[in-house]
Amino acid sequence: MMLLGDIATGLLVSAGVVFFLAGTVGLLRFPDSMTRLHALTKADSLGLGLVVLGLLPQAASVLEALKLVAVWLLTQLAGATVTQLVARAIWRGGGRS
Amino acid sequence: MIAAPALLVLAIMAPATGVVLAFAFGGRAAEWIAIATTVAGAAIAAGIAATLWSTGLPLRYVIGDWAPPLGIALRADGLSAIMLLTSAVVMGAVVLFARETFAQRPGAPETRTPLIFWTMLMGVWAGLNAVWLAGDLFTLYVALELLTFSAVPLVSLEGKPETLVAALRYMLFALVGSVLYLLGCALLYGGYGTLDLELLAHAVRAEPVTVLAAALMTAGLAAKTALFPLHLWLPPAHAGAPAAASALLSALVVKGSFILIVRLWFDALPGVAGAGAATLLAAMGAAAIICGSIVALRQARLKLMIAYSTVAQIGYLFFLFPLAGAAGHWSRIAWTGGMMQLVAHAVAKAAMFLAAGLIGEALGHDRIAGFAGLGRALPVVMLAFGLAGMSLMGLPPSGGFVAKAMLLTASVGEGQWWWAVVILIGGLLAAGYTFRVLAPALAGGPVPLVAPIPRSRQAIVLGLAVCALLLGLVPLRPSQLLEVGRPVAMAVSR
Amino acid sequence: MSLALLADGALVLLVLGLAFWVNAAASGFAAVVGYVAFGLLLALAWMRLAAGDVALTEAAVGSGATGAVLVAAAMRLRAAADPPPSWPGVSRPSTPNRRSADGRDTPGHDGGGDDLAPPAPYSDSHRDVPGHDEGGKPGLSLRLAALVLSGLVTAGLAGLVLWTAGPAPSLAEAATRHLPGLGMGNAVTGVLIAYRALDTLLEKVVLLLALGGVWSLTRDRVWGGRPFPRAIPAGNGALILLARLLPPIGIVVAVYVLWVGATDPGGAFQGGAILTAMWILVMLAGLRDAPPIGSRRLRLAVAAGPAAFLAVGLAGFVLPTGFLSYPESIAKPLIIAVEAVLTLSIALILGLLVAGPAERPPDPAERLR
Amino acid sequence: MTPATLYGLCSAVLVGAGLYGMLVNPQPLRKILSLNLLGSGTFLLFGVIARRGAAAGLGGDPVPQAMVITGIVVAFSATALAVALLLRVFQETGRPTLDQPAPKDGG
Amino acid sequence: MPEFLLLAATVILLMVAVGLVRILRGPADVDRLMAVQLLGTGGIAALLLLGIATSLPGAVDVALVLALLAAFAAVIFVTSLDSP
Repeated sequence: MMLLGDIATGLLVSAGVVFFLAGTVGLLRFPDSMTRLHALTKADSLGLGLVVLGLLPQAASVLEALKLVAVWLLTQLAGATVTQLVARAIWRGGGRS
Repeated sequence: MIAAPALLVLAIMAPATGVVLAFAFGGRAAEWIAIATTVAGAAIAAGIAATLWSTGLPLRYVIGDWAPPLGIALRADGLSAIMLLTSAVVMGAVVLFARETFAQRPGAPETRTPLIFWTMLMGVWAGLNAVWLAGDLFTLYVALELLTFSAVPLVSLEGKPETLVAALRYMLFALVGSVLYLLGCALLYGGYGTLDLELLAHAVRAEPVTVLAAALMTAGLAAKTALFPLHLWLPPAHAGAPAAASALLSALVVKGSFILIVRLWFDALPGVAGAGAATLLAAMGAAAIICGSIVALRQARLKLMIAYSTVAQIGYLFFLFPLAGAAGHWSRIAWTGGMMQLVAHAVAKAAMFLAAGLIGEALGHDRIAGFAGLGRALPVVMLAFGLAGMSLMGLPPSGGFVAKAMLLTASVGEGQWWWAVVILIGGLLAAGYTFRVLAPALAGGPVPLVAPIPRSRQAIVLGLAVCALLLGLVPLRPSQLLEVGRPVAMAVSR
Repeated sequence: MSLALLADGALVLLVLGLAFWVNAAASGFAAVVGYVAFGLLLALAWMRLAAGDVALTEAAVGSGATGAVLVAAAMRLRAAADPPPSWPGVSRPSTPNRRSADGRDTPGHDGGGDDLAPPAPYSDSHRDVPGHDEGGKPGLSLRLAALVLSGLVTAGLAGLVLWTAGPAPSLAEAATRHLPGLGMGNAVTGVLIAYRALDTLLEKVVLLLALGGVWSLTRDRVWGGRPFPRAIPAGNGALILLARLLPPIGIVVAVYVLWVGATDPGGAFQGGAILTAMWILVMLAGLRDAPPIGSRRLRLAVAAGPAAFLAVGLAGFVLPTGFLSYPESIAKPLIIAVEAVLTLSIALILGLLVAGPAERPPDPAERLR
Repeated sequence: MTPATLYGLCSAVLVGAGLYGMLVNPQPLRKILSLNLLGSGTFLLFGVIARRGAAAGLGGDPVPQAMVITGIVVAFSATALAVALLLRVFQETGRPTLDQPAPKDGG
Repeated sequence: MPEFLLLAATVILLMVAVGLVRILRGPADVDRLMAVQLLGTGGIAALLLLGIATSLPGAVDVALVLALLAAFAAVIFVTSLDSP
C-alpha cells in the first residue's frame, strides 16, 4: 500500500517537473508575449496540479490533503485571472515586437 | 498612589495613548489630548526625577513580570531623569507655542496640519521617553523607529517641494541607520543570547562579534545623529519643518540616537571600544564643530543657519567618548559637562528655532539680510535669541558655559588639550553667527511687520532662553543626580 | 541531508541572483518585479530555517503588501514617462530600437521608470551629494568606496557566520517553559504577545504613526477624502470574478491563521495581512470604493486594536503582576480577544498604507469635525 | 556546512548588496528597494541565529523570530511611507529624485 | 521518498531560476510579470515538496497564503495600467 502510494508520487511528481520544464522552455524560447503566456499557463495548471496530486498520498492528515488541494485550486484561480488580465494588456497594447 | 517604578511605564504609555486617542477622535480633540498628555507627561517626568533625587538609586520596572533576558525591563538612571525633564520642558514650550499655529477652528471640518502635528508630537515624545527608559536594545530599536516615523511627517508637514525632498532624504538616512543598528543587535543576540543592557554588560567580551556589532551600530546611530560627515540630511530637514517642529527635532530627536550611542558604549558594551575608536568619534565631532559653524556663518537664511549650528553643537557631545570613558575625577567632570551640553543645547536651540519661527511670521521671510531694525520691532524675541546664542557660544553665566567649561577643563586635565582648542574655536565661531543675526537687528529703526506677534508667544520663547541661562547657575562639579546608576565600568579600554 | 543542502543551495543562489538583479536592473519596474520574486523565495528560505511564523509574515507582508506598494509606485513613476492612452507595460512594435540584435535590452529604453524628463524646471545647484556627475550616476570613486565598504561588512558578517558555526545561546527553553501558563502552544506568539509585549505594543504605535505619515502627504484641499485618483470602475470581468471568489476563501484562511497562531505558526499579523490583500483586491476590482480617511468609523476602527492592547496592558496595574501581564485563569481568552481586535485593526492599517494618501475630495457630509 | 551556515552566508551577501545599492543608486525608488534588501539580510541573520538556537523541541529560538516579525512589519511601514513621500515629491517636482529643489523664500 | 521529493524541489527551483532570465531580458514588462508568475507557481510547488519531504510544520499553510496572494502583483500591475 505504502509502496503503491510512493510509486504514484514518483510518477506524478516527475510528470509535474516535466511540465515545469516545458513552461520554462516556452517562456524562454517562444517568440512573443502571447505564446509565452500560453506556455506559462501549462506549467501553472498542469505542473503544480501534478505535483499536488503526487503529494496527496504523502499527506499526513486529511486536513493537510485538503489544504494541498486548496493550494492548487487557488493557484488555478489566480493563474486564470492573471492570464486573462495579461492577455488583455497585450491585446490593448497592440501585440508586441 | 502609583508606585514609583510604574511611572516608567506611564512615561512611555501616556504619549503613546495620546497618539492612539488623537487618531481615534481627530479634529479638535487632538489638540486637547496633546495638552492633557503634556501635563501628565511633565508630572510623570518630575515624579521620576524626584524619586531618583531623593533615593539616589536607579529605578527599574520589569514588564509583565517577565524578567530579562526573556522579558523586558525599563530603567531610569540619572541620565534618563535629566532627559525626561528636558523633554518635558521643551515639549511644554512647543505645545504652548504651537497652539496658535495648529489650532482647529471649532465646528469647521478637520484640517490636515493640526491633526498630523499633534499626533506626531506625541509620537516623538513616546519615542523619546522610550529611548531614555528602555533597558533592551530591541526595544530601543522600536523606540528609534517611533522617532523616525513621527519626525519625518513633521519635516514634510508644509508640503513644499523642498521640504518633501528633505523629508525623503532624512527618512532614507534614518532607515539605513536603524537597519545597521538592528544588524548589530542580531550579532549581539547571536553572541550572548540577550539584548538586555545590564545582562550584556556582564557578558560581553572584546571579541570579533562584539566589535563588529559595536561598529555597525555606532555607524548607524551616528548617521541618525547627523555626525559629520553624515550630516547632510539635517539642515534642509530641520530648516524646512515648521518652527515648532524644528525646535523639537533639533533639541531632542537627534539626541535620541546620541543617547543610544552612549548607552551602547557606557552601559551595554563597556570596555569593548578602544581608545582609537573614541578618538575617531571625537575627531568627527571636532570636524562637525568647525565645519558646521563655518557653514552656519555663511547661511543667508536664519533657519538654515540654526540648523547648521545644530550640526556643530552635536559635535561637542562626542568629546564625551575619549574624555568620560575612563574612571576618575576628570572623567566625571567630562560626563557632567557632556550631559550639561545635551540639556543646555536642547533648551537653547528650541528657544532659537521658536524665535526664528516668530521672526519668520513677523517678517514673512527669514533672510538674515533683511533683519535690520528687528531689535526695535521684536525686542523680546531678539533678547531671547541673544540669550540662547550666549549659551551656544559658551559665555557665562549660561548653561552652555558650564557645559563647555567642564568639557574644556576635563580635556586639559586628561592631557588631551586639542579638544580644548576646538571648543574655544567653536565658541568664537558660534559668537560669529549669533552676532551676524544680532548686529543688523540692533541697527536701524523699527522694521514694519506683516503680522503681529502676541506677547504670550514671545514670553514662551524668552522663558526657554532664560532656562538656558539659569542652567549656568549649576555648580561646576559632578552632579549628584547624574551619578545615579552611572556605570562604574570603563567605556574605553586602554 | 546533502540533498536538502542542494535544495538550499539552489534557493540561496536564486535569492542572491534576484538581489543582484534588484540592484542592477535598468528600469525601476524590472527591479521591483525582481524584488517581488525575491520576497516570495525568502518565504521559502524562512521555512527552511524552521521559522514558519516568519515565513507566513514574509509571504503576506514582506512579499505581498510590500510588493503591492512597490509595483504601484513603479507604475505611477513610469506613467508620466509614457503618458496615456499608450500602454507602457507592453512593448510595441512601433517603438524602434527596443532590442538590440542579440535580444538584450538597451539599458534605459524599456520602461526606464526613473529617468524621466523633468516637466518642471528647477535648479540643480543644491545637489550636495559628493561624487555624483551630471547624469545622476555616481562616480567611479564613490562606487569603489561603496564596494569596499559593503565588501568589508559582508566579509565581516560571513566570517562571523563561519567562525561561530556552533549552537548559539537560546531562550527557546525559557520561552516554552512559561507557555502553559498562558494557555498557548506557539512560542513565537508567546514572545510577541506576552514576554516582549511592550515591543509589539510600541510597534502598533509605529504602524499608526506610519499611517498618519502617509495621510499627512494628502493635499490640503482633499483632506478627509478617499485614496486613489478616481473610483475604479467595475468593468473587468476576470478581475471582478477573482474579487468575488477570493475574499471569502481569504477570510476563512485568515481566521484559520489567526486561530492556529495559538499553537502553530500564525497570528494577528499574518491573518491581518491576508485580510488586507483581500480588501485591496476588492477595491482594485471596483467592487468597493476606498473609505474616506476623514470617516469617524474608520478612525475608531483603526485605533481599536492598539487601544485594546493598551487597555489590557494598563489593566494589569490592578493586578499584582503589573503592566502587560495576563492573569493565568483568563490568559488564553484574553490573548485571543486582543489578537482578534488587533487583526482587524492591522488589516485596516496595512490596507490604508497600501492605498496611500487621499486624492479625491470628501463629500461634505463625511468630513470629520 | 549546515543549512544555517549557508543561509548565514546568504544574509551576509544580502547585507552587502543592499548597502552597496543604497550607497550607489541615485534614484530613491531603487534606494528603497536596496534598503529592503539590506533589511531582509538583517532579518535572515536573526533567522540563522534563531535556527542555531534550536532547543526545547523547537526548530528555532522564538525570541529572534518574534523580533523579525516585528521588524518585517516596521520595514513594510517604512516602505509605504517612503514610497508615499517619493510619489508626492514626483507630483510636486515632476521628477523622482533626491535633488534638492531651490527653496522659495519665507520662514 | 524524501530524497526524491527534495530532488524534485531542487530541479523545479533551478528551472524557474532559468525562467527568470525572462525578468532580465523582458523585453516588455508583461514578460517580466509572467516570469514572476512562473516563479510563484514553482516556488509554491517547491515549498510543498520541501515541506512534505522534511515534514516542516506550517509549510502547507505558507503555500496556502502564497497561493492566495499569487495574482496580487499582476492585478496591481494591470489596474495601474488602467488608471495611470
